Amino acid sequence: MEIVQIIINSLIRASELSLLALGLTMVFDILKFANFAHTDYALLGAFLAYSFSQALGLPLIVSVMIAAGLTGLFGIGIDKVLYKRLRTIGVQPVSLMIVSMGVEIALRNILRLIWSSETKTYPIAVVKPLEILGARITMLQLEIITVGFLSMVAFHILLHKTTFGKALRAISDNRALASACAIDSEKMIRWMWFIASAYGVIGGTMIAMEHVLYPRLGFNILIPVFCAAILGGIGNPYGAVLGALILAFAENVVLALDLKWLLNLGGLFHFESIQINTGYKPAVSFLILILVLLFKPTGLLRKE
Amino acid sequence: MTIVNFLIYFLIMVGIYALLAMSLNLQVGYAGLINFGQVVFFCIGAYTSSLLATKTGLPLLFCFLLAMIVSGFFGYVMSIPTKSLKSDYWAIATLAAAEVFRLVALNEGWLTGGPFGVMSIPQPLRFLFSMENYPLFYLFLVTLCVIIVFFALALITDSPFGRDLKAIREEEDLCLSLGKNTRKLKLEAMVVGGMVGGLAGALFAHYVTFISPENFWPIETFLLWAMIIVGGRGNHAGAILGAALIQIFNVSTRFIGEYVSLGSDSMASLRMVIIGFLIIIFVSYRPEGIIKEKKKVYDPRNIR
Amino acid sequence: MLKVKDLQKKFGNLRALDGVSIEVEADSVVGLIGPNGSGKSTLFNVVSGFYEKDGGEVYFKGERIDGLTPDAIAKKGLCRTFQIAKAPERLTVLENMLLAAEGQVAENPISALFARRRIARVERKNLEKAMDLLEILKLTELMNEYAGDLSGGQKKLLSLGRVFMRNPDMILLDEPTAGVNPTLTTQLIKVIRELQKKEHKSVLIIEHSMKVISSICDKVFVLNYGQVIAEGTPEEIQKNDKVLEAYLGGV
Amino acid sequence: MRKIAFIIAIAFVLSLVIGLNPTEAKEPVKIGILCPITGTQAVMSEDLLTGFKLAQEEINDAGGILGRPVKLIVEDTETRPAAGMDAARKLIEVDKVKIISGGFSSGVALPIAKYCQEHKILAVFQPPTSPLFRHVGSYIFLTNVLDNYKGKVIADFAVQDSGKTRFATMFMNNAFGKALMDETLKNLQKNGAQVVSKVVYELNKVDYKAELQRLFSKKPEAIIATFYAKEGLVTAKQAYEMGMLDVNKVPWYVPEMTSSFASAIKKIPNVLEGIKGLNPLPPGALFMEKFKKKMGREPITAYAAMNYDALVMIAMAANFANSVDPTKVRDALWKIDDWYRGQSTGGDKRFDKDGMQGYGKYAKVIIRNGKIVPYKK
Repeated sequence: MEIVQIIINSLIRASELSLLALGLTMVFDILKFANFAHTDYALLGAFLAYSFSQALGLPLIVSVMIAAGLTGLFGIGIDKVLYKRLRTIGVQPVSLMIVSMGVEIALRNILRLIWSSETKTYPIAVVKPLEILGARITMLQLEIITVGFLSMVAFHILLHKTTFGKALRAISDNRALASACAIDSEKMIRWMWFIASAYGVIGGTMIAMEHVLYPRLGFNILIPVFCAAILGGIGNPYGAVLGALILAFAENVVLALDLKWLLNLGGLFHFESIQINTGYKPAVSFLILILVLLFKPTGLLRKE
Repeated sequence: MTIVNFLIYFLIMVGIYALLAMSLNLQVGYAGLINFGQVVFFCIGAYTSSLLATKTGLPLLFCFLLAMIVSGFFGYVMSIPTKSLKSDYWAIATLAAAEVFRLVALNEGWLTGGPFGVMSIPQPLRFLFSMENYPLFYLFLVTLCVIIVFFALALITDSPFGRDLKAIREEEDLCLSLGKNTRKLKLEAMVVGGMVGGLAGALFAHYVTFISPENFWPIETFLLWAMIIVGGRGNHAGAILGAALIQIFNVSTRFIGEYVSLGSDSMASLRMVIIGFLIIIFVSYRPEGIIKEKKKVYDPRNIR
Repeated sequence: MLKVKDLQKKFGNLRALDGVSIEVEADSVVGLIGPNGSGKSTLFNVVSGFYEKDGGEVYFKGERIDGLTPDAIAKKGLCRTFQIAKAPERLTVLENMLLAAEGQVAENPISALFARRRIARVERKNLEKAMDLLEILKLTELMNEYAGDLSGGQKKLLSLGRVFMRNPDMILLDEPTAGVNPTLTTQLIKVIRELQKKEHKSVLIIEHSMKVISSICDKVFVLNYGQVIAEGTPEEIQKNDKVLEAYLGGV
Repeated sequence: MRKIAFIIAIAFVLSLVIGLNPTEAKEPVKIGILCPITGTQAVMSEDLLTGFKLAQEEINDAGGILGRPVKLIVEDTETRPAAGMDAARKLIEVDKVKIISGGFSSGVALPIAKYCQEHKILAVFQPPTSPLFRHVGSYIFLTNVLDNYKGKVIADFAVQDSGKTRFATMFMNNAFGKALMDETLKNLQKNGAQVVSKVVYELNKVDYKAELQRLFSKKPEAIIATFYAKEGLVTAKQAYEMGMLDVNKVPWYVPEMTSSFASAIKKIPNVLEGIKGLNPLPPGALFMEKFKKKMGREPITAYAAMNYDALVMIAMAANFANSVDPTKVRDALWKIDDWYRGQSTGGDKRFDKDGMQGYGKYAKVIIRNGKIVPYKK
């Protein structure tokens, strides 16, 4: 039973992380810099959705849609004000990353300034979960997995079946060549920011619905999201999903592992049980990230 | 208990942050190594020195030296992946590594005291001074360290070694083509940076006489980044100026608090919002910082 | 001096180098020509260690050097320039020259702290040499300018200057005259030739200008689609049908 | 232009005259207050400050300390040790405060307490409740009971009430959680119970499912766990959804009911049904009434009253000693505690030789119909 529950928990976590990793990997791929503020964009959207549903009394799904749209525009706006200028004067991508770190610090605290650091929850009732093979899952969690899956399918179609997707891939391969083929790369970059931010909002809102909402949440999930994106291979959306899945399983399995069989050396010793100190759980994603970077910095999947 | 005492305390903290900022500046401003885990040196230095002092009773001078050596060694370890990793990947890895270290300090209670930290850390030459005069002595000690480190780093960066580092920062391939072992050079920069950071950590631990994992959140790294960005990268005076300015800014909000009717929560957020904006504005519009990196000018008449 | 045997390099399905074998004698200037994308720069990158080879061997002064890191190869006395001249932006022209100087001391923090006298002595010697070279390259006026502020042609000159500071046994020059004005080009050719005659260096040079090639090269290799299609003296090459075809076919 | 300058000059002189004139107002007695206004306990900070303000108003109405009004200077510790030290230094060295009070996490408070001890500054804190405070020195007083006492009470309560022997525990990974955990584990063993899994968790995370899985992995018969508001909300929800909050099968015991579920009880009261635990005894009726009058609601936390007590006791001791010198006030604190029992409970406000509350009582509580109510077996 335990193993089924672990699989379910991992699937939920992976659905949430992969939507965030998707946007991150896209920006990283096309603009060649790691956007440290990515998860804070998502959180901005989650807070907006919270306010729309609370203050205006809009249905949650509508609130999320509006919030995703607004945050998409916000992503474009930040690009216009900050990154575009730096791109045109031709600074190194590393500078963009440092700017994004500044954006992260500022945005996280602006969220705290506006919505205060108090914990918030969406108006979703806690209901009795369904039972599957002895494990439990709530309707909301099922919905999260479904939405996560559908968003991935939508993303696939967007990337492969539309001219936008083709243009985007062309830019990612070779910006100069793409421009030569009359692709307006600035326009494409604007769209990319919109989609990356909006997808992030869906992921961020799902996390906040499943759990709680507070301003530091964005920074807390930043490293796991980076981990998923890099693990899967930057620039590969399927990699982002795969990375999120692996990470989610690792996080859930590591604590459940019992290493007694390993240390007892076939009956030589008799340890009751050897388990990893639960205090190290946050280190799981950090360590996976470091190991991936050390041994396979290109990630598991190659860029298409 | 006068404002002079506060001033002394404040200057000691500025000195400690100045050491950390100079250390970061050597890595970022000279060698172009984007280290987002600078706080790890601070952490290792503080823990090494205070644990040696409290558990082995080693003379404090040796504790300080060993703190520097251990931090320097960790600088070496951190430099290993710079060979194969792109700078932004490495930056993310350092952020994760620093968090892993904090978690080790938190969870390995048998060594580090866990969440209780290390207490009753002895102070150097404490018996020579009265309670009132000791901070003044410590200020002298810290100032001495800052001056020594300043001149030592100035000698180092003014030498062919410093020139090599700057060249790596800008054109690594060129350095390789000129027969420079860039990996070794980066390693040396990281070791020196680690040693200075470790010194700062030891000075901090023996000053406050109590350290715990709560001292080493990633936020400290971001503050250090703000210092070198505002002060000016690629020159040591800039790092010191930045440390002083950011510390003044941090403390001054406590004093403004009495005149501005803002809640403390908002005040704390606002402070970090401004730090974030400072990073964004300086990197975008004045990347060289307040004090510009000095150009080395030769007078042709002096050459022959 | 330099011997390349059956060198292979693939990028995905593209065979950038498909069994290239060339040899450069000591004390000679050899040209390397071929249409765009024929593999000239790739050959440079593999020989100088920036790319990993997929097959074949490279010998330098009788020693096998393939598989070594770029800096190790440079230390053995094989030095290269880049097609797009690299110039550390915030180092001055003079610092660029000093950066490249051979036999520097204190390229580590400990000597930097404790060997001040020796540093001063060696730096002084290098400064004099650098000033002499800058004079020849007509960059003396710009000695205290940031290299990032130079024009493309000036950067090319600077990269040549750096290579001479380094004083290697063999030089790989990647289009040294592209973007340099004609008078300077003539000057440059003269400089390369003089230095080569005086110090007996070997030079392998990628060039598009046939004029440059025929004025300094003893021998020329022609690459196309990653293969050597012809070799010989400049006169012979200019008459070779295959070469003509390759260039015309490329157009 | 000249006219404006003239007016400003006049205003300036006037303000000086008024400012210097020692009318009736006497120089106030400054007392420094340290509070985690931002951080893990921020939810309760309004209540905590209200406790101080109520005491201040009351003291000043009654004539203040030696006829001088009490002035509170509040500083935020930000739950960062460096910031906490900045705050304490600023209070002591710039504002020249001789007496400080407040309540905040042990990691932040310990260096401050040591600093106060070294410089003979009187400190009357409420939580931190880490046992380490006992040995800091004679200038450090606590109005709350140390964790080791609470650890014993919860362990005894849980074993006796449930009659089970296989326990699993879950505590936050900081100084507070660790101290409480150590004492709880020790006392569980004393009671003959077995601890099958010990979980510590990092604060400020959103997903505690893996930790919960681990908590239940060895088939425990009862759980002892404590949280802060945010983590309590998340964990309660996730435990419920994974079917782990079925208290009829596996009962839960929570050493700090109110602060563990401060948010959860508002947002998801139904899932907490039947959780048992401890709370500080509710504040005195007098305090409750005053608090309600000022804030229009009941206090979320009993700690508000402990702050109230801290300030009242400081004022009483100063008046008793007829001085605001911290050493004299300190000595008087041991005398007045005989006839002041305080509005808050937890301890009986009698300080032992280390300035700690040697003895404390807790209310056994249970959550019924979404409310924390007294528990009787």
